[in-house]
Amino acid sequence: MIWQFDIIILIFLVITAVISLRVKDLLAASMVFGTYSFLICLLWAGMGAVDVAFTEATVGAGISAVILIATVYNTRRDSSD
Amino acid sequence: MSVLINIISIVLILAGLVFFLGSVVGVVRFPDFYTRMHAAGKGDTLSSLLVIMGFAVYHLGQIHWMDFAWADLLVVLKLLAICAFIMLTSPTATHALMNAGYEDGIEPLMRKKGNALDNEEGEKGR
Amino acid sequence: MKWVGLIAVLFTGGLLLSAMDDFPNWGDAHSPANASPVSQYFIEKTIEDSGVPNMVTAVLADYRSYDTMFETVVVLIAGIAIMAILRVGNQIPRGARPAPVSAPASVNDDHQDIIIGTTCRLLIPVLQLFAFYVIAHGHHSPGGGFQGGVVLGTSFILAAIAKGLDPALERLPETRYVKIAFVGVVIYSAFGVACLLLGENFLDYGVLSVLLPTIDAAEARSHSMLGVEVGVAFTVSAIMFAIYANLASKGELEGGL
Amino acid sequence: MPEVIQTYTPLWACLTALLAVIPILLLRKESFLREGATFVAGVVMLGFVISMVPEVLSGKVLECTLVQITEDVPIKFRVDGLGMLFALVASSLWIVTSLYSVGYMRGLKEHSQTRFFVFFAVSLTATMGVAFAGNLLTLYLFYEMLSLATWPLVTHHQDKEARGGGRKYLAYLLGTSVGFALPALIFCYVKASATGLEFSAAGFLAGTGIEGSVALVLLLLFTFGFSKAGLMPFHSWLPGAMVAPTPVSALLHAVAVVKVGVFCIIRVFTGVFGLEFLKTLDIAIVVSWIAAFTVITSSLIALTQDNLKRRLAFSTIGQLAYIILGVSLLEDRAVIGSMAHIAMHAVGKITLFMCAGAIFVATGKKYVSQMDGLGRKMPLTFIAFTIGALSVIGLPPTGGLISKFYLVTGAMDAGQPLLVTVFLVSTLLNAAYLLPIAYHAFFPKDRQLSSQPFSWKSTAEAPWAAVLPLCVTSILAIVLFLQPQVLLKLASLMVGDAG
Amino acid sequence: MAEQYPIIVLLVLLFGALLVGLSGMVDRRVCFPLAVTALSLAVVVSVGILQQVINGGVIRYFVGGWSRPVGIGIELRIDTINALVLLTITTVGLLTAIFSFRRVQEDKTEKTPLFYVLYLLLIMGLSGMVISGDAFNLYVLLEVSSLTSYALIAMGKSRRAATAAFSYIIMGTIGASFYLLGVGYLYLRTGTLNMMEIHQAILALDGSSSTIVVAFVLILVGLMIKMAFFPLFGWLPNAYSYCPSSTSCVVAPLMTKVGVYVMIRMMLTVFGTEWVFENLQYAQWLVGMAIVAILAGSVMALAQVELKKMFCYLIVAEVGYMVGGAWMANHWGMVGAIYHIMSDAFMTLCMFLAAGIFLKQAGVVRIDQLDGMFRKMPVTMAGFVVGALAMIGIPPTCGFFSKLYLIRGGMESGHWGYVVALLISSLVNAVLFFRIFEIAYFGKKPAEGHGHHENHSTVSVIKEANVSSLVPLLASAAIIVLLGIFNSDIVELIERALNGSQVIGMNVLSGKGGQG
Amino acid sequence: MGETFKANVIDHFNFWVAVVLMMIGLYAMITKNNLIKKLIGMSIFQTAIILFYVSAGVKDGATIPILEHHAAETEQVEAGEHVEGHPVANHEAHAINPDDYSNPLPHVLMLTAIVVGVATLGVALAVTQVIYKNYGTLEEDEILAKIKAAENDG
Amino acid sequence: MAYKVFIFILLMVTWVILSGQFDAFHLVLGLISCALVTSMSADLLFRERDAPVLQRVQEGWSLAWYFLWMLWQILLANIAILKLALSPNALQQVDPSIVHFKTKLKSNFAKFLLANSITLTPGTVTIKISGDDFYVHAINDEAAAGLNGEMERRIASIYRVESAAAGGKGDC
Repeated sequence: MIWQFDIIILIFLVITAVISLRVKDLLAASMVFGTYSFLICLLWAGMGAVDVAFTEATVGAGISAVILIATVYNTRRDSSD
Repeated sequence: MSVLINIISIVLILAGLVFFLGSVVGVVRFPDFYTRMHAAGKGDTLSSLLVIMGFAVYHLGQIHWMDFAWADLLVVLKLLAICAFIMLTSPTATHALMNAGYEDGIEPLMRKKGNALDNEEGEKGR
Repeated sequence: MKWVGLIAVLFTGGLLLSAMDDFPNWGDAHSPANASPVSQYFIEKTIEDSGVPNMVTAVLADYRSYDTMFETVVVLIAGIAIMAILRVGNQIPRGARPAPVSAPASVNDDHQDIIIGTTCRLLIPVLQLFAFYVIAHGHHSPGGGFQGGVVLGTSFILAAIAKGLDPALERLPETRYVKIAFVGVVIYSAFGVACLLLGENFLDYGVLSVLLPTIDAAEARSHSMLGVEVGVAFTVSAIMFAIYANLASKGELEGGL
Repeated sequence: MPEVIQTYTPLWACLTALLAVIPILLLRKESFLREGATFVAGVVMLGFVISMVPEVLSGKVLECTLVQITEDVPIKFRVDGLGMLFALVASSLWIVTSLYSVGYMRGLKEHSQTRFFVFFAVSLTATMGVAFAGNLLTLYLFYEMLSLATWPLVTHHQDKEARGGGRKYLAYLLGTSVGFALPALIFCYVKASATGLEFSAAGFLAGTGIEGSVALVLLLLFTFGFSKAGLMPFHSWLPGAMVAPTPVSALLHAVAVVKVGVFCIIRVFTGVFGLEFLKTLDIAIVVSWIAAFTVITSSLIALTQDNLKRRLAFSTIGQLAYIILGVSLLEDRAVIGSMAHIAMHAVGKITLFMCAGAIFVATGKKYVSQMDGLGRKMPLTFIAFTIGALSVIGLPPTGGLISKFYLVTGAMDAGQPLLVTVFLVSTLLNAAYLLPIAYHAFFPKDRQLSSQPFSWKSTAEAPWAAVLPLCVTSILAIVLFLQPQVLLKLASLMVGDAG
Repeated sequence: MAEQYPIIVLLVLLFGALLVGLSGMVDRRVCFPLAVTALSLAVVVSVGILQQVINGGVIRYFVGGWSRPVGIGIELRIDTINALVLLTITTVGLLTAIFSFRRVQEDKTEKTPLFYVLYLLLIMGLSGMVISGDAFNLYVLLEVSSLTSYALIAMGKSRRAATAAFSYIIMGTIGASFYLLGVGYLYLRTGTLNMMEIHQAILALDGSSSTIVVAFVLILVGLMIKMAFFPLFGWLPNAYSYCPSSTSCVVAPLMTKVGVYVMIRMMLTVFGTEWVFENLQYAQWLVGMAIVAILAGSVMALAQVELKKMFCYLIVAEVGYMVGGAWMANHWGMVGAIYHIMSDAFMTLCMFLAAGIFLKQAGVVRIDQLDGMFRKMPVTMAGFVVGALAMIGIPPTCGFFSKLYLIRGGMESGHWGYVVALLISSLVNAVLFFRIFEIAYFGKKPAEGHGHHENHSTVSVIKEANVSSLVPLLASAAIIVLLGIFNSDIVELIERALNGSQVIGMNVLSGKGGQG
Repeated sequence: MGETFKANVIDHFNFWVAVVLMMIGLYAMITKNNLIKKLIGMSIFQTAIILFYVSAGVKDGATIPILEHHAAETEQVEAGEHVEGHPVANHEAHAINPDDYSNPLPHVLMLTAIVVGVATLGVALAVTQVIYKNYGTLEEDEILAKIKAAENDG
Repeated sequence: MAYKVFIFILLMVTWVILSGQFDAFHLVLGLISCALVTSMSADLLFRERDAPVLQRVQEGWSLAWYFLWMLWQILLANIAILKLALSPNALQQVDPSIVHFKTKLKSNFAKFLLANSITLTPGTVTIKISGDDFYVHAINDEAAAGLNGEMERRIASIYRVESAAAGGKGDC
């Protein structure tokens, strides 16, 4: 893969990870986490790990985000940190 | 032939990118949630369509017509199926987001006129 | 706490980075991991052994199928665990509930959002077909039992999101998805046990060719891989839906998001 | 090496008591049968023990290996002179004690008698196990078993006092055994596992190359580790354990527990290190001085005690220290004296304790000051008391004289005049704290009491089952004076080996 | 069939779980017999494996028949040590399953099938971990056992069960992830996942690679979290004391022990003792930490008022024993550590079974509620006493002998601090358990003066437990004694594995030092 | 300096970022107060490990680990063999060059790891919901305070 | 039954497009998969009306034309957005309003189609459908005026059953 892309995505990954952990709204955090998963899936696809990317796309960006949101919905959205 | 096809595909992809740019600028510049969703929802749809069509056209050029394999054509069809998919889901997503924003109580920016939805809700006494 | 955490994390990070000098370069084809006889073997001999072009599938479902079996078991455990922790209310697992007297499983309920409802309605069959495609073509393209299973499960989740949990549960009631989940693992391990009974080691699919005289050992491997992937897909799809259904309804399996 | 005979008799002797638990439990509703079972078991056990006496006397050793517990070290029984001597004492006194306890327990209508008899039997098994232990590990095993089995006996009353006493009891016994004896044992195991930790006259540690301070530490670890011997400063459990019912105290202080302690220490001296080896190491003198200190101090404390049982307890501490002192002199005669003193003191002290119990049963009196003139009421008891006291002091016509004689001459042999003095001073002290009781019982300070004429009619002895045993033991004390040959033969067997 | 035993022991449990799940939905009553049958079969098969290993040496089983080149498939590798640990696991599983009969039926009627499914899979995961010869496969099975134990713990009725389970999940995941990362580092440098192959590669690298060192540290830390080694034990007490008693009875004896076992396996088979003890100079540190762990665990156990909590802190101390023994870098320390894995498993089982019975029959949570138990539940107390004596280390129970070997190891390697810590811990155990005995014997408020409780008129409702609870308790007590009596045989088996191992550097361990 | 920088950073950038992500996740797991935040941290931690593994299997200039379809088919035609359903049966025509394909083994391992990750996340979320039901909050400090209060009461 | 066969064939075509493998083995797999999907969720696709197959085909045909027209509309919409976004005085041109109108379309699918078309066309996005009432967010008056009902007419003409309702105008 093109290493410049690689680096850009990696930087974005760090940014999304930090955002999803810093945002106070849990729903937003879950969404940003979904973005993170999608980015990392992109990265893996670029690295040639298509199966892993596919799995991460379905699981990380799909199921994980959905069940996180389901839990947030059933509990509460705001958090102290 | 293949040069022409390549040019077409490049044009399509470039157009898609331009529209992407437009929607991104729109998202940045527009004043409120709803107007931004206009930019995001529409620009997204068309530009993705154009880019994918560009791919499809490019791939069409790659088919060896002498040594034809169905599988190659199927790639084009798959790309078109993705287009259909985007046409189906993209407006739905835009709508869902706007609706959710509305339900969440984000006030639309209004210069004049009343809000039709407010009126309706007022009538129903919700 | 924060400071302790920070120090621990920095320490760990330093530890992890301290070995960086010793790492092979990124993308080095001759690093120990990439040039090891094991991965060379996978790349060179997969076709020979089973005729499956997708090496990941071959390694997943054949060479390291023992791992994958337990991976499936992990998924099963996750579902069972969530039911065990969260499930409340009716008898567990709930039996087929009596059909509602009023409208049957309707997808046209007007109180639901028409746009989203219709989109999902159109998407679900396509999604399911795509899931089956992914399962069936794991040998040739990315995908396989796990990804396909997740997509299949997602289609039910989509139904539950768009239409509410109850209609989705009428399509896939609790008794059924629990059963499917278990049956998936049964299918997987049955392949292994069949090999065992035919006198070879567990999951040594090559020996299954004696069951179908027209195929040779490589094909037997290929087909058995598909078989176990189907088992994986069973479990995964059922459990993904189970996880969502329980988490979305606080274990009551009613209402939902 | 002495001739070795493989036989299971030691095992049976040991198991008899344990097997007796079953009928005791089964017959818990029928108190007569239950106590009968205890009694029968005692007799059977004694029978087994006696059946081995001739062979041991003829210089043979009986062995039986049960299980190989670690690679080198089995659980093993081995009957030699010392073990035989101890087993004889323990088993014969058990019969007497069980008879006595029947009387005592009935007399006081104690609760949970079945439990009492069960643990009584288990304690005896442990004692026999210690007596017959063939190696250090087996010894330690039964030693711990005894600590645990006697705990319910000590705390039999289950009241606050018993609780405190029991706590102290376990804290000292287990604390020292786990804290001191176990490391010492493991050290031995590390150093000499090839020998199987088996007791031998030469000592299995001889030849392992330990010397100097290490050896001293090891010896002290063992000496203090087997703190049932009551050596100061780990003695205070003994008076504390006086809360137990008197038969238990009798057994504890005369037979089972404390004697097991000194027995173990003698084993360490004679079997683990070996007398010759110890002589070359020249460290035993430290133990001697500790023992000497204990002898004097405990006797002085005993003088100040008013509670009879406590006084006896401190007396016991002193007497035990005698034994240790004797063995630590490493002289043949002193060692023989020590071994003999195990038996002599056992008989004497058990008599004294049973007397104390009998007094308590009959009158409920515990304190020395209350016993003025009691001899007139309970003449038999106090006659026995006197004989027991004489034996403990070491005056004729009792067995105590013989052992003390050996001890003192042994001390002279060792060339330790100071220690000879210790023996003599302590004998005086013994007399000082024991004899006045006997004297005042018959010749009360209170004129009024002494003026009354004595008549058999006015006596009020304890139940016969309590009185009979103490008569028997007092007679035994005299018999041992007259016929000490068997004991001395057994004791000298050990020393003879060494020589 | 005999050569297939290694896989059969897992399959029996797996199919047991599946059958329980499928048929339990129809009829709940079949769960218990099915589970017990599966576990008994597993015990039988693991006995068979042990026999096979004793007679025929190390078993190498290649799943899927991928034996050449080694490392493409997954290998199961059983020597005498694994076989013994495997037998321990299945036996504990069987006993606890029998014990769970009443509890599960009464506690969680509706979730009975789910409980047994998770339970059987937990045992399967642990067994699989023990016999696996593949570093990554071990991770998968580690997760199988972790996930099941999270769920089993979270099933507790106590309000705090969930919070305890949550912190367990967080810590457990950190541990497992560290392990995974360590395997990743190993893979990066060696290019294989098979334990023996990794070992060869490490030998070839000749101790020059810092990646391997980091990998080892990661794996070690990960496993330490899993086994609740001293500074990382915070999750354990709550997790093990607020879960249902039938869960604590299986989780407490097995989870930490298997963690220790895996650590030993890593040291022996994967990294090799020579590398671990000579190339790395960690032994002193780890023994030092083990000393702290032992002392801290004992002291904290002293401070507890709740029975199960107390046992939990004792587990922390016991883990210290084993880690210290394993890092003693000599023969007897290692033997003692491995032997202690087994003996501690049964000791802990006995303790927790007794605690479970007390909780069930008498509602006992705190130690001071145990008053008068000797009278009320004599048989239970008898079993408990045996376990307690083993914990203290009184012969002929197995606890004594493991301490014997460990202390011997400590003495030979000159770790006197460890020896002292072990003895102090034994004393603390003695204090703890005799405090319990005292309470159980005297009652809470001992009557003043001479106690004459001849009449039992104040009969409480507390009765002796039923057979399904007593059988496992007494069986575990019997096993404790038997393990002690036959410890020489077991030690011989352990030594055989240590000596016969291909691992270079065994010369450190195989010599029986101290005789010369 | 430049060389070291290249050797340490550019050539290992993936590993660096993987470690950074791991530490972000780990830090969140340890110090975050909110339970769901902890779980997000946990997922990030796990994904970062997966990234690490996948990075280990990358080869420059290699393609995805699926054998080229067309090549296989033409090859088959050339060899004149036809096996139903198995387009590739002849393996002598071309030797497969391992450098052309990414290393499949890390991918396989990471599939398993992803599954384990989502399974753990699911179970943890279920536990979270139970905690919320019991204590009505997801903040760790509040939960601890409530536990303490309950202990003092009882 | 005929309906199910229809769905099955439709799915099979999709499968073939997806699969690209024409050997018997994969086709059999496709048959099994399509049968499964048909049995699982045939009722989700086009279940609303029991229209004859021929009419359906006709509808499909006109729908395809409609899509082409829609593409054109989308292009226009995007150019509009592009202009708006890049024009220097974008904020002046943005003058949002929410427009309400009633539709005559009856079937849910038609409503759905209309709503999505509105979303994709210049300057308007459907916010909510409630019964027959549409609530549309228009970005400025020009866009609002664009909701002149042409789209609705076209859709109504596709579904001829509802053609009677054609010409319904959105009231503002």
